Amino acid sequence: MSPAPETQTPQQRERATTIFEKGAPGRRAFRAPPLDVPPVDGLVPSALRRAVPPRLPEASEPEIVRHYVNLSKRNFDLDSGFYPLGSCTMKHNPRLHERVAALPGHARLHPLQDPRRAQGALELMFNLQEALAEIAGLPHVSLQPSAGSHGELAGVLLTRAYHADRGEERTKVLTPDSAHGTNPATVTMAGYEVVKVKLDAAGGVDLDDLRAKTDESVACLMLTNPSTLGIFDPNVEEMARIVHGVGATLYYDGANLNAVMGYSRPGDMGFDIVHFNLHKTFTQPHGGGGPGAGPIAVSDRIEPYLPRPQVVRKAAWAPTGERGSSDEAANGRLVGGPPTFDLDDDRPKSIGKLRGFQGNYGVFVRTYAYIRSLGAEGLKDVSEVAVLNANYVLARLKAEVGDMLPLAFGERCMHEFVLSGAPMKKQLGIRTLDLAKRLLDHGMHPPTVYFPLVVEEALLVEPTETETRETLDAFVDAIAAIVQEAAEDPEIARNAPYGTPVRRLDEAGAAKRPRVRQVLTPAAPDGAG
Amino acid sequence: MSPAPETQTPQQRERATTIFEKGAPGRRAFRAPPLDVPPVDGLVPSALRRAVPPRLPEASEPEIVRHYVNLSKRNFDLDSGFYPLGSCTMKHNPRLHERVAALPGHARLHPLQDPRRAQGALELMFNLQEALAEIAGLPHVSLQPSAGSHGELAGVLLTRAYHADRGEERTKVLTPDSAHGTNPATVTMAGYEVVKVKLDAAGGVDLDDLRAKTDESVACLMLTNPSTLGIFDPNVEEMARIVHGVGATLYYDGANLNAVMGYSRPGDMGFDIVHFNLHKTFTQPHGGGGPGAGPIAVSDRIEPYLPRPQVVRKAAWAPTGERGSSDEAANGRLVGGPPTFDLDDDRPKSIGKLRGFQGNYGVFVRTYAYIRSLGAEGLKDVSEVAVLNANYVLARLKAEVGDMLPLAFGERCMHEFVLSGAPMKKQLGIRTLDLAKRLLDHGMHPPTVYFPLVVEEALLVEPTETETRETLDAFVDAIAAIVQEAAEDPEIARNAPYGTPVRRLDEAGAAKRPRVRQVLTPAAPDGAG
Amino acid sequence: MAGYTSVTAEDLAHMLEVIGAGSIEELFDVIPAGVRLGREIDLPAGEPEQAVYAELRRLAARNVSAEDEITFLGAGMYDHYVPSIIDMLMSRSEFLTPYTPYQPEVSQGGLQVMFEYQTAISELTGLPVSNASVYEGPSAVGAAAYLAKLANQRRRVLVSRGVHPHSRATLATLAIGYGTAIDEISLDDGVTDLAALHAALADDVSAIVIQQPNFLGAIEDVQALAAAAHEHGALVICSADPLTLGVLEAPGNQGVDVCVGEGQTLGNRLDFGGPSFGFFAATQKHIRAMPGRIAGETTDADGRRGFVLTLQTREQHIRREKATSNICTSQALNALGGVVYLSWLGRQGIVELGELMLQRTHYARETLDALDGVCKLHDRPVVREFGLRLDVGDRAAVTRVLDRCAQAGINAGFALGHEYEEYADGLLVAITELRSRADIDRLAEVLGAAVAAEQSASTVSGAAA
Amino acid sequence: MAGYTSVTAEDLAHMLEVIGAGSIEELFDVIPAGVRLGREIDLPAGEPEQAVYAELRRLAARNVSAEDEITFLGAGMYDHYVPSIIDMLMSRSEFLTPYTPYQPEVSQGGLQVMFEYQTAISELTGLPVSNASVYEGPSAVGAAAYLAKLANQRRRVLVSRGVHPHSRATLATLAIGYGTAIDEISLDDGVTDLAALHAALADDVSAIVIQQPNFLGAIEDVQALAAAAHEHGALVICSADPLTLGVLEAPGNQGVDVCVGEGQTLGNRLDFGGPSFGFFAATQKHIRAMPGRIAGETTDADGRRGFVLTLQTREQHIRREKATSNICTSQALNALGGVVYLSWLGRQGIVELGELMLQRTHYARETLDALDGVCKLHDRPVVREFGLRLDVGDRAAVTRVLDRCAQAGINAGFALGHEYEEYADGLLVAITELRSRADIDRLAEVLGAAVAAEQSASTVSGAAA
Ligand SMILES: Cc1ncc(COP(=O)(O)O)c(C=O)c1O
Ligand SMILES: Cc1ncc(COP(=O)(O)O)c(C=O)c1O
Repeated sequence: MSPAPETQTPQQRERATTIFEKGAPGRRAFRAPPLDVPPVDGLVPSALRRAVPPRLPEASEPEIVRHYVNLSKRNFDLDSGFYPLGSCTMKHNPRLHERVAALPGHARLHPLQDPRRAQGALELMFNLQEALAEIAGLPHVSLQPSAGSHGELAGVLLTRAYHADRGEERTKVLTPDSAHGTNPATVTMAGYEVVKVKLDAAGGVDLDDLRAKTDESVACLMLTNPSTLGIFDPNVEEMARIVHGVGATLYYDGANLNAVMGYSRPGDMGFDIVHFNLHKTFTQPHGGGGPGAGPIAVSDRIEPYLPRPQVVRKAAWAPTGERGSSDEAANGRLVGGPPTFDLDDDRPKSIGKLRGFQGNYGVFVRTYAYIRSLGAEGLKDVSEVAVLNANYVLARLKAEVGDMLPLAFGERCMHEFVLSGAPMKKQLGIRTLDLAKRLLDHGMHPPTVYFPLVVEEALLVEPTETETRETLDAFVDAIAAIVQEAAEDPEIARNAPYGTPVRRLDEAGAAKRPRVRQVLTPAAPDGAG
Repeated sequence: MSPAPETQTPQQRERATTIFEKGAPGRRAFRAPPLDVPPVDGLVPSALRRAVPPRLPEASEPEIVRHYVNLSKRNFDLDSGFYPLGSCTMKHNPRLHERVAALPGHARLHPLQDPRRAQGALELMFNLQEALAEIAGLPHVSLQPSAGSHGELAGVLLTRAYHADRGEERTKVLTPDSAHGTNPATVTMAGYEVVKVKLDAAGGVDLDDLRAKTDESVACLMLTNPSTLGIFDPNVEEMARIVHGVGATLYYDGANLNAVMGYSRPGDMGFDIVHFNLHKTFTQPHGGGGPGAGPIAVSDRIEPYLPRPQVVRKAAWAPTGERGSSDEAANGRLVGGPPTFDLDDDRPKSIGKLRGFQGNYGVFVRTYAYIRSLGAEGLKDVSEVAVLNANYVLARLKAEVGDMLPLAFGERCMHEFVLSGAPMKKQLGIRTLDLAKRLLDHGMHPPTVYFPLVVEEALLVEPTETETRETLDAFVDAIAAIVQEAAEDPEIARNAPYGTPVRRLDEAGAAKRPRVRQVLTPAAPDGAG
Repeated sequence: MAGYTSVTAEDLAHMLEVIGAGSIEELFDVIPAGVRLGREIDLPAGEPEQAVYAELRRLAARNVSAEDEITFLGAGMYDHYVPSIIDMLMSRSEFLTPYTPYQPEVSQGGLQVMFEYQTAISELTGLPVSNASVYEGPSAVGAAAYLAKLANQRRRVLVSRGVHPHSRATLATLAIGYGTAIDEISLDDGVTDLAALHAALADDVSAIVIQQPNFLGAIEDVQALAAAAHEHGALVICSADPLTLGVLEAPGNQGVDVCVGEGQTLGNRLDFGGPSFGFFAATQKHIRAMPGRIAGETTDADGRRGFVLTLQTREQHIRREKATSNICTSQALNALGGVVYLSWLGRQGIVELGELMLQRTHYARETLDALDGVCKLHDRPVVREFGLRLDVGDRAAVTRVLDRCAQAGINAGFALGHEYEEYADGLLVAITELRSRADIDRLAEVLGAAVAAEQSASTVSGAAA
Repeated sequence: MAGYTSVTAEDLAHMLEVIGAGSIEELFDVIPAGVRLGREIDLPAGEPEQAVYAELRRLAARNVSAEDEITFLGAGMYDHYVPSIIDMLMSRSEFLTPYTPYQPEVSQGGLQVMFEYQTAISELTGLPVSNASVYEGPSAVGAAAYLAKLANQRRRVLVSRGVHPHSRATLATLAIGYGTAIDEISLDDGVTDLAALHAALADDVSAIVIQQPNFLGAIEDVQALAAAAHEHGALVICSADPLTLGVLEAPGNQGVDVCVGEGQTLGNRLDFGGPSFGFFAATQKHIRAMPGRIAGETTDADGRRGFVLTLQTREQHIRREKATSNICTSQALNALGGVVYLSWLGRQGIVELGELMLQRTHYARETLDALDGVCKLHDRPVVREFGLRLDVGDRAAVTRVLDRCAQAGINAGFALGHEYEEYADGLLVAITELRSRADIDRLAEVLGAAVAAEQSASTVSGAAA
């Protein structure tokens, strides 16, 4: 049922070609500045000099622009439509954030600029640390981790350092079955053994199983709360008691923080370490898979081990130029008064560095702008509306297609919820995947599918707070229409999508014979032709 | 043959709704800064106060962004594909120009800023005047006109002022049949009678007809050279002689300047007045129909009448603060040395002002960046490649479909050419319009159709210099394929396009019962609900 | 190959062969020797992107922009905050790079934007018909007077001196073309002198032109002025600041036949004066005499809702010398900025913003009026701008006062003496939502000091003389 | 309703009714009293866009950026010109706002960009397999050593002291986790000491880590170092500056098994250190042990060419604790900037740019070496960065010299004393295409004066003591 040749869209007509297949020998966009120094030969010994120049594209600027603009049009994006990708918090990305992040004072600031001449950046980072500490309910923050899973790794390494400092050798980390894949993967990379904890009938952690598996060999329990099922675990206090009882740490995967701001804080729940996904809760654009940032907040006992450097505020600076020269003269060019913020690298118990420099500052600028825009009231509103929207969609779907797509656990949800497509598969013969693909023809991005693994034919729906009721209704109507359509003719969904540039791709074949780069035609050593 | 319902694209499925039909009462994006002064009632007498607040949209920022982003996707644009719209010079728009135009020093500069504190802007305008004068071959430039037709109006009014100053009353302006519609329209607005001049067999101006119609009552001849037929009129010198012989002026419509830079200049051809279309030859993005700019260049005898103000360079500034205070103190805050450029409003014979302030400065910034990027060599290259590309497409089309779409005049062309779809219409039963619509399914914008009027079923093709040979070939292949397809089944083209968001719109109906605005539901005086 | 072209040696050889030409130069043989340049263009060589960027940055740095000082300069263009979604949308290729929507199937985006823009302008002005934009404010006044001439064939227009000097100058320039005489109506305590208008009105008057608020910031009694004009069958043309129409009555409800104006205040940058856009709205009866593009609603072959350029028989490309205007390329992109801004501001916002301007402007006016050597130019109600008199003497003295303020980082406003001999000592001060109370208090401090300094300086030199 | 939500009173009532709840609070009832915040979040109230913009501008103005001074600061990130097409493409909604391409039918743009990026990185590094990006440079080194561990299960890694200090620190931090010991190999006259490497190598060594060019700017003889490592079956990990690979031999042709590095120099902004991207390329045999996303080519149901995420069985969302890495969200948008930059630079450009850096860097090095009190740190060939020694004494003295330069508007570079006790008097100077000969001459002037001033100051105080 693919569209008739003459009625295909231009995108469907045109074969995908890469930038390496475009252009022609000798074409170019870049023009080099003139050589303004006396040229010298053989600055690189020929043994070290590259023989064959890299075969990069040769294209004019108009070709490059058109190529990538057209590629962009083969993407679905959040600015164009509903994107209820569960666990990813696809909320509106304000353009103000792009504007302020692009200010040259932020965007062209070198990471090794003398702190006395980067006071604006350090002030911003310091203020952000304070704000995140208040939001997490934990006093100390490191902004360094580059994403959530990087934050997780930091958290487990902090746990290791904490125990090591107390002469303890622990070998296991507990993760519930509903945990995101990065949790167990992180545990392995950090050199611990993963111990899975079962879920109870309500979708929460099975306390008995937790008790049974918790002993002195356990270093940490990693928990997401609300969980990836969209359920807030009511037993969190008891879990904390159990885990802390054996001297282990409690790690909070902050990917779902969007559900509870203003209501409950990880610190209040008894967690020792938290990571934030700034690209989720704090609306850093997702960029097709990053960049993000995964700052961590920790309790006092973990603080000594935080990565270095930390941004600190100090009373005053000792001028480097003794001999009573003026602050200005002593500290070099200063802007906006004497410096008060600094980078503290002198942290003897620190786990060290997780990456270069001070973290993804450009992401911090956006997050800071977001927190300043919303304020306390706005952040609470975020969670309230996120939960309201999720429950509204859930309630409507129950009424419309509850029999085919039942809620996996419980009655209500927090900011997201998981449906099971098992009945639909059995009775209508279409899988969750088919439903997802058909949604594409309705101009919407499908929810997360087949995660969490504990639910058969899972559909994880997270509407977020920035969507309107009309959009939520349109989503429910689309799902209902697809289920209805499938009842009449399941083939339509099974072969969907139709209007997209390409349709159902052969993923198995791609993995069997991986073609992960374009094979380029060999070139003459002189690089010509 | 419209796409089957289930295989339609999301765009085709979704009904167009306006921003006024979206949102809901009480929704908003803007938040007002807090009132920081003591509030006072009744500052506007109730008689003058608006009773019913304007019923503007009520929508959140995410709704607004998504609405307009999706609207943008219903446009075809130059960054996405070939756009050979004849007479419009749809060349690549470098993004560097957008970057530099957005620099706050340019973008947030107030037009009435004291010239001593706007030296950068005045220097840029002065340099641009000089550059355009050199390119036109005429010594004096006014940047003021807002677009080409505005420049035409300026030109004819200058002609009127010139003759009036010499006590002459003239009543007619000559325009060839191939002239763009703005030429005769301008003549009428300027209070002259339009006299049409015939074309000769070669598509040039018929010299005998010109001689016959040229007498003391003629104020001006408006000419486009190369003409809208893409033909350089070889008799331009003789025309100048004829027109100047009766004391009339010769006006050059610069829309086609892209064809001759570095080879011939309007001044060299004997023209007195020229307008530039900065949005054509100098690549200001077309913005869906503007903004543009239409600066004019004139000869010495026309100079006294140029609009005011003019940007001038002066030796030095008389400090406004006499009493020997420093330049700085005297002239207020100065940046980058003492001022040397000024706005000269003292022009007794000037025709006055054509618009507010100094013209479309933002366009000047882009044009200046373009001229600096290309330089003399680059500008000549522009015209050479523009003419090369046009002749290449012409030659290939002759070979492929010459019998169905013959060239209207001559053998070769300058930067553009006109084909006639008459044979195709007669033999295949599809019109130029059908060909154009079917091209949309090939992902290309059609050439200009049904202009110039002197050619039956006209197709005016202007590839521009920034297109690659591959793109030109793809265009020719598409035309050939459509003609071929029509030979087998003309219905396909007659019903085209298919892949576009909408298909063949009812223009007649739109004009019969014009609906030029959304009718909004009446609102309570308090503006609520 | 330089700049943005892409013809390689191979391309060139192949293309010339297909064309059947020996060289590119040969393609230019048609140009007679007598009109050839015969040398290279005399301009500097092209430069790489980084160098051009550096040069344009150097020039930008030589300007003192609204980012570099606290500015109260208005007089026709105003430093309002431009929300970031506007840059983002205006810079999208799909809006930035197409041309006039001649092919509606692939131009629905631009066409619907025009339709929405027209709806917003109609709503703001209270007039049923709006076009899709004209160049800018002052030339829109000239275009409106041309519409009046086409409508009633009369050849005299009365213009209030409260109309922006650039609008009056532009009208005068264009009117010479279409043969309309211009007479000015004086002001009385800041607003158009109704008596003078009555006296000047006669049955040969094609139209009157007024501005709301007028150039001195005062709110005109449009109703009364319109009524007077209509008695003589003259059309009423009003140039309005659209951003004040959340708090000021819609001109269309006050008898205005044609409402035009400068659109810069609607989400467009200052850009040293352009590009922005002009709006043009009128009563139903003038729909077929409007200048410029107009988008209209219709349906497609499958019955889908769609939009097209309509009533094109008014336009130059169809009607040529009989067209209602010569305008072709206009300001579509800037008008997009305008309608996005109005959507962002929204129904409540345009009232709230108007109210904020009213309050702060009132506060500023009273605060400055209280300074020694400074007093109000008039006592009329104002929205966001007002006139002052500085007791320092001539226009040069006012300029020196402004220079002193500039050195303190304050741009105190526009010296009225540039345009009005009768207000040689006048200063026009504008307040937007970007000027806080603190900014206003700082202005008072700096202006007060500057006036005092100028006064003492002149008495000194006076004594010396 | 605050910020970016849109629930009106009507919406709320309707939605609660459908849900069957009495209030929003009720939806949070599941949260036990004991873990509730029980107060409002203690943060300032939200502010309008214009106020937030003003605040972020204030902070930006407190930084001295590469736009405010002539900077020669490098040491891992470099002030190269970022062409405007990159901002434009990276800010397009279609690239900016989607997430990881889980639905390939509507993600072909992002997926093809990854495929093109992988092709470009493979070509630059001379290695057949590249992933779609990792976080950034130093953590990429840590990830490479983890791959080595997975590959040969050995638990010792040798790291040259020529490797960026941040990379060495990050490797040490991560290696503790996966239980690998780290030993450093010293430098000999600016490059890795081959003899020391030979001495340290044994059959328990999992991998050696080197950097090209190294932190002191010197070009390493990668071939020789790699050969030594391979004798003991150790993997060779090279952290390379991709922008130098137009003039330096491809690591893949020199025996390197895994080539990683910092991608900032490829069209990414400085951003005070991030976000940028790290690249990760390896030999074919490691393809199934790679971390992160990898795009692969395939076909669709109608036989069209298309792209998908492939080899996902390596990844955490499938393999969980058995995954080859825990990385999930990476740096897709920055990698887009990278491949666009490489396309813009092009095949000829990357050589021309490399040549320009070589020549200017050589000129700068010789010019500065000629100054009194200044000499080269080493005499090895360099590409765009080099080390100097300042004869002024301790690290504090060097800082004072840099402060003097800063006052003259010059950022003279990175004080090596921060990271190397042995180079307490060291200065690292970087040259990009944005630093002209005139800039370099100005640096010489300013640095020379600053060193002289520091020398005389210290002799004075020395005398005084
Ligand atoms: C529940 C959960 N935990 C952890 C992560 C990992 O975060 P990141 O992708 O930022 O590394 C994610 C996001 O994918 C997540 O949804
Ligand atoms: C030949 C010709 N003359 C004049 C014009 C009018 O120029 P503008 O649209 O800038 O007013 C055009 C452009 O449409 C044109 O092609």
